Amino acid sequence: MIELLTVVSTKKVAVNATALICRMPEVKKIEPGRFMHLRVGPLLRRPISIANVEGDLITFLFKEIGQGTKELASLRPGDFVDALGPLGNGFPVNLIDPTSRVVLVGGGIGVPPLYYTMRKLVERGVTCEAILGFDTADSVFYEEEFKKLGPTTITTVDGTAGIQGFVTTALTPERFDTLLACGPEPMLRSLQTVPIQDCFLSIENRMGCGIGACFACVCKTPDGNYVKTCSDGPVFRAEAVIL
Amino acid sequence: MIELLTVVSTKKVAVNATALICRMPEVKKIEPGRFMHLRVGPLLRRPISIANVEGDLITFLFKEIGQGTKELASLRPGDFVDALGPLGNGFPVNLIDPTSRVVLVGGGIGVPPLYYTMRKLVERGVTCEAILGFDTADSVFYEEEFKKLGPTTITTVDGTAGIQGFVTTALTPERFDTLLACGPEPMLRSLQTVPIQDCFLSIENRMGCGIGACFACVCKTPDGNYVKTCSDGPVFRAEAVIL
Amino acid sequence: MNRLAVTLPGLNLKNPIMPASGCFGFGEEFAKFYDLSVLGGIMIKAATGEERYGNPTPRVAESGMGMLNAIGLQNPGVEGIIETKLPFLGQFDTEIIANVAGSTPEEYEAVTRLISQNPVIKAIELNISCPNVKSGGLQFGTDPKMAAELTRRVKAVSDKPVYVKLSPNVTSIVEMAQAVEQAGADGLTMINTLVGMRIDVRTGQPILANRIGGLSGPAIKPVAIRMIHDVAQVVEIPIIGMGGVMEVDDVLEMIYAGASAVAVGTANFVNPFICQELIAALPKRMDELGIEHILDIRGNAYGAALHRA
Amino acid sequence: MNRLAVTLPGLNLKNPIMPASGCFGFGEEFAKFYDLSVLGGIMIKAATGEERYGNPTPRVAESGMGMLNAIGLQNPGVEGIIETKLPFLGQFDTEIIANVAGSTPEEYEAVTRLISQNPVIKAIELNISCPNVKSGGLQFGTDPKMAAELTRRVKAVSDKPVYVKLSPNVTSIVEMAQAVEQAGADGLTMINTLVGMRIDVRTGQPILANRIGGLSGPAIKPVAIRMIHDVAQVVEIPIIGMGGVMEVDDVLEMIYAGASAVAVGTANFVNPFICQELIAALPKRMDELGIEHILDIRGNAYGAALHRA
Ligand SMILES: Cc1cc2nc3c(=O)[nH]c(=O)nc-3n(C[C@H](O)[C@H](O)[C@H](O)COP(=O)(O)OP(=O)(O)OC[C@H]3O[C@@H](n4cnc5c(N)ncnc54)[C@H](O)[C@@H]3O)c2cc1C
Ligand SMILES: Cc1cc2nc3c(=O)[nH]c(=O)nc-3n(C[C@H](O)[C@H](O)[C@H](O)COP(=O)(O)OP(=O)(O)OC[C@H]3O[C@@H](n4cnc5c(N)ncnc54)[C@H](O)[C@@H]3O)c2cc1C
Ligand SMILES: Cc1cc2nc3c(=O)[nH]c(=O)nc-3n(C[C@H](O)[C@H](O)[C@H](O)COP(=O)(O)O)c2cc1C
Ligand SMILES: Cc1cc2nc3c(=O)[nH]c(=O)nc-3n(C[C@H](O)[C@H](O)[C@H](O)COP(=O)(O)O)c2cc1C
Ligand code: FES
Ligand code: FES
Repeated sequence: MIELLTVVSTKKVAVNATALICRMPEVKKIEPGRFMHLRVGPLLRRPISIANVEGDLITFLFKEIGQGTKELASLRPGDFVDALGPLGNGFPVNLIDPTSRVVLVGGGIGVPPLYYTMRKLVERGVTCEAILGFDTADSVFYEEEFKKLGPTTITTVDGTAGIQGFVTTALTPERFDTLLACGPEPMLRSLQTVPIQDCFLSIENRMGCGIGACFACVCKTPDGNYVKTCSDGPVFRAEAVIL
Repeated sequence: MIELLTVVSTKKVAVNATALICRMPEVKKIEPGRFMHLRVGPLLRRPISIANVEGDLITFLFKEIGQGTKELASLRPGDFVDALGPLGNGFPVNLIDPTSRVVLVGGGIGVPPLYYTMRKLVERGVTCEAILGFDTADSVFYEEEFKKLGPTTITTVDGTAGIQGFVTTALTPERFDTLLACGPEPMLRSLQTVPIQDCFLSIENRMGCGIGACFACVCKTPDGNYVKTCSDGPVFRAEAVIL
Repeated sequence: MNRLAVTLPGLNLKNPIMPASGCFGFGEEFAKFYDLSVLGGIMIKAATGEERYGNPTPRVAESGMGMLNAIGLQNPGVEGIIETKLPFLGQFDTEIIANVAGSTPEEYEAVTRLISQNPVIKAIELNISCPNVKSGGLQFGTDPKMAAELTRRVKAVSDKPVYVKLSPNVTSIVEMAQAVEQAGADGLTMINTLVGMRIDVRTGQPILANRIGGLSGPAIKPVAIRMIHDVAQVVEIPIIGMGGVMEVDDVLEMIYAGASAVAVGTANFVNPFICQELIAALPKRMDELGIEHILDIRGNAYGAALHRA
Repeated sequence: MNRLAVTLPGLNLKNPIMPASGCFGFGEEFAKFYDLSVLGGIMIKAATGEERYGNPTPRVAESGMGMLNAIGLQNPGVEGIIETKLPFLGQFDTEIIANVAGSTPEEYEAVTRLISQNPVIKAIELNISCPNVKSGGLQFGTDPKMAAELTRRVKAVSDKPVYVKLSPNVTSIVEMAQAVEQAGADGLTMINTLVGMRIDVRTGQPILANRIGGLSGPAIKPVAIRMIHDVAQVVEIPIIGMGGVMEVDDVLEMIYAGASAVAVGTANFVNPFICQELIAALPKRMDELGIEHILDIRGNAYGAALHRA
């Protein structure tokens, strides 16, 4: 479960966003929506979604926030990355009816897992659309990649690219029956109220262990209980969690 | 005074000993016996002697001891090393009479600064001999390099290479008038009693700042005073320090 | 002779390595990574009288080689643990130590009484040092009189030996240790976390919802070593050392300082295999350093070997 | 208006950054790296009554993002400092703070009397928290009564405002702070180092010749932030914060926690330019975060802004 990935390339894909491609020691089948827990300089690992997998290549897309992601961004080809994973439960790609109309909604650093998810859905013959929200034109990434998979709408808070506003501004729920989303908590919270048949949200809580042992990442549930984001999630039915 | 050196190559030169060659941002004149204070992963910098300088290339030779030197050994070409220096006062190469008979005595990780020192002495036309002491045959390094500069005797504690014993076993002080040495404290202490005209010792004390500010590296002097290894040394006249 | 075996009150440890309380849950997650029977013991997550949800999130933050946590003793309550967790742990050939917490002496007593009767449990670890709960926890751990009184009461109702877990957030750890030893503690475990805080400069507010949290990890190791070293010299009861252990040399450092066994906390989150790896690495490192039995070096930093000889 | 300027008792700081005592010598070495006049102030190395050599070497050790030191107050003695060090420091346009240590109250008084009269000195930092000397130092810093009594005596003989440097090695930092405030302290500086130890597994002996040492650096930052946060809310006198500051965000964290200025210790050894760099970086970071004046954020982590408004 712990492997050394070999860095193949790093590339800036937007202001502060980097695509990191690594080679895994072996070809692996990984469900979309899961994450890897990466160890760089800091003590604790950093959870990063799996943005794509092709053969033995795995892609991560991330924003530089603090020391961990800065160090990830400065890796060079041939460097090793200590990765624990894949961890968590992803989007139920295989349970989605091929005839259903799916919309993927991503906000900022919530966009990465949706790319791999949409790719896998499209491979299954599901028609998908994507709505990707960013702060500003500079921070938009992977627009072209998504467009190759299906209709993609960009929103930016300041209107410098795509539609001005939030992802919800561009969302017409009546056209879809399944919504898959990942992004900042306020966005996910507003998606919980969208009238749609099936809504799955990927939550990005602060983690310690990533394997269900430390209880750092708990999230309350409507039945008065709780779930652990890392091992029960990160993907949950919208109605199953209190955000 | 702080520069980023670019790693050109790393090479194992013995069990646990690594030669690290870096490119400096500019060609620099550096006196032999000085050191660089290198920052890798740990909090504090690590003092490493300058083992050679040619043009803008600088060589370090070091033994893997703990985290700092292990990380230094794992650097790859193109990596950067944060270096403070050159620091300290080296061997008085330019004050040594070209007609004097010089012996350089190194023990283990004390050998590196002597290589550059011998090279500079030979360039000035001084005839030098070297006596290099190691634990065992596996740990011998730079024997060939030294031999190109002058007669070189190897000693090993277990006799697996060269003469069995300590450097002092091989030393015939009556043949020399100047002794330059670097190595573990017990070796330096025994060299203090060798009857010779001029004896200079490079001491490797634990350091904090490397610039004379923290008083970590002090060494008592016979006059009841003290010196700072980093900024007053690391090279001292044998009779000027109490070891 | 097993050169790693350590016998302590109530505990026959096949080796001196065990995960620290709160850093291994009830073993379920780690059992997916390796066979828990390799462990010397397991210190399970704190048990309280009733089920607790713990603190709001965020519950972890980070800082130079340290982890800050404010989990707040989330646990299914002592009865829940006995019913749903101990049967699973009972399968493994390792010594299970129950960590007991509470808000009142009565709660500590009630939890101890119940859980110490369970045959799976070999010893009690009295947690008087959790900095992350409003009442109970730390206040018992910073006042020698209160700590001694609580130790006495818990000892009186416990079926199994009682180890008291000391807090480093005190002026004199020696005074605390002596107080609980005199009150009848069978052993000490130390150290719990240092109280700390981080602030998010984007909001100006503490990162942890609980504001303060407990600092663990390599950052606190020198504090742990110093405290173990000072306490080991003045108490007769054994110490299980913890605080920042990540590598095999850290284990040896703790034992040189005076610990008889070593618990590993935060490192389990970084590397789920760590305890197993440390156990495997110990004999080789002992060979390199010429150590016959692990306890031969116990307390040698303060000259314990001289006393033994 | 200078958005970095901070006025504290006796100190007109052009910015809130100053090197911490013992981590900058008497400025001579750092003056080779940059113009010391850029600094808000300089806390100079401890002065004792007589010249001291300090502890035997090794005097430093290291551990996960922390430095352990046991220098032992090596210094040329108060008269030596006045004669050989203050004239040099007097050249710079920055506020010089004298750190005063001693083994007895009389020594503290004598040193303070002498050095506080010197015009180069703008304030006294009363060091009751050095863990590295046999007598004096830490014992005054862990007992609120002794700390208060010493503060009163030193205040009585000091020509300049007196800041008391608190030790983190106490059960209640708030009690210590309140005790010295009531005794007349003009300000607090906190924190000094945590007591720690490292053991060399090759020898089984402590790495430091003094056995124990003081832990500083990023490892202790969360402890410092928590203590500043707790103390700032209950005292009226200003706090100069320190403990693990390496980056501009660390400076802000300390001020959010309640500090009015920030001292930088260990980081000077890692990067001799650090204080100058932090001063240069502050305005830019303040712009990014929308901070007008540095003190606008003081104590905001506990809602100080609400009180100000
Ligand atoms: C399941 C999951 C998947 C994620 N996938 C991605 C991704 O694909 N791309 C991406 O850019 N980011 C992703 N994130 C967020 C990413 O983990 C954080 O941005 C990153 O950990 C920040 O680390 P740092 O050292 O740069 O920042 P610091 O702020 O220095 O980190 C300090 C601590 O806070 C935690 N932390 C800080 N921000 C976050 C956050 N937003 N979410 C969770 N923990 C945080 C860190 O893990 C670390 O423990 C994901 C988070 C989760 C939980
Ligand atoms: C002036 C000077 C020149 C040196 N030149 C060389 C050289 O050319 N080649 C070489 O192999 N080594 C040299 N050394 C020794 C080298 O600095 C140490 O081996 C190295 O710092 C160990 O760091 P570490 O992280 O690997 O070990 P750790 O043991 O993890 O280091 C912990 C701390 O102890 C200090 N330390 C440990 N061993 C020594 C030591 N022997 N001397 C000084 N500090 C030590 C480290 O600097 C660090 O602060 C020199 C030392 C000095 C003072
Ligand atoms: C997330 C977390 C939860 C913890 N929970 C408990 C607990 O429930 N009971 C307890 O006695 N100690 C608890 N601790 C403290 C650890 O058992 C240990 O004493 C401390 O973390 C120091 O060891 P370390 O540095 O190896 O982590 C917890 C520590 C962490 C990091
Ligand atoms: C090598 C060294 C020497 C120190 N000497 C003194 C001293 O003489 N007087 C004093 O009050 N504090 C002294 N300190 C403590 C620092 O001033 C500071 O309080 C502590 O190191 C925490 O800050 P930091 O983490 O930024 O280093 C010293 C610290 C170090 C590392
Ligand atoms: S991150 Fe530890 S339980 Fe989820
Ligand atoms: S290493 Fe700091 S004075 Fe020499």
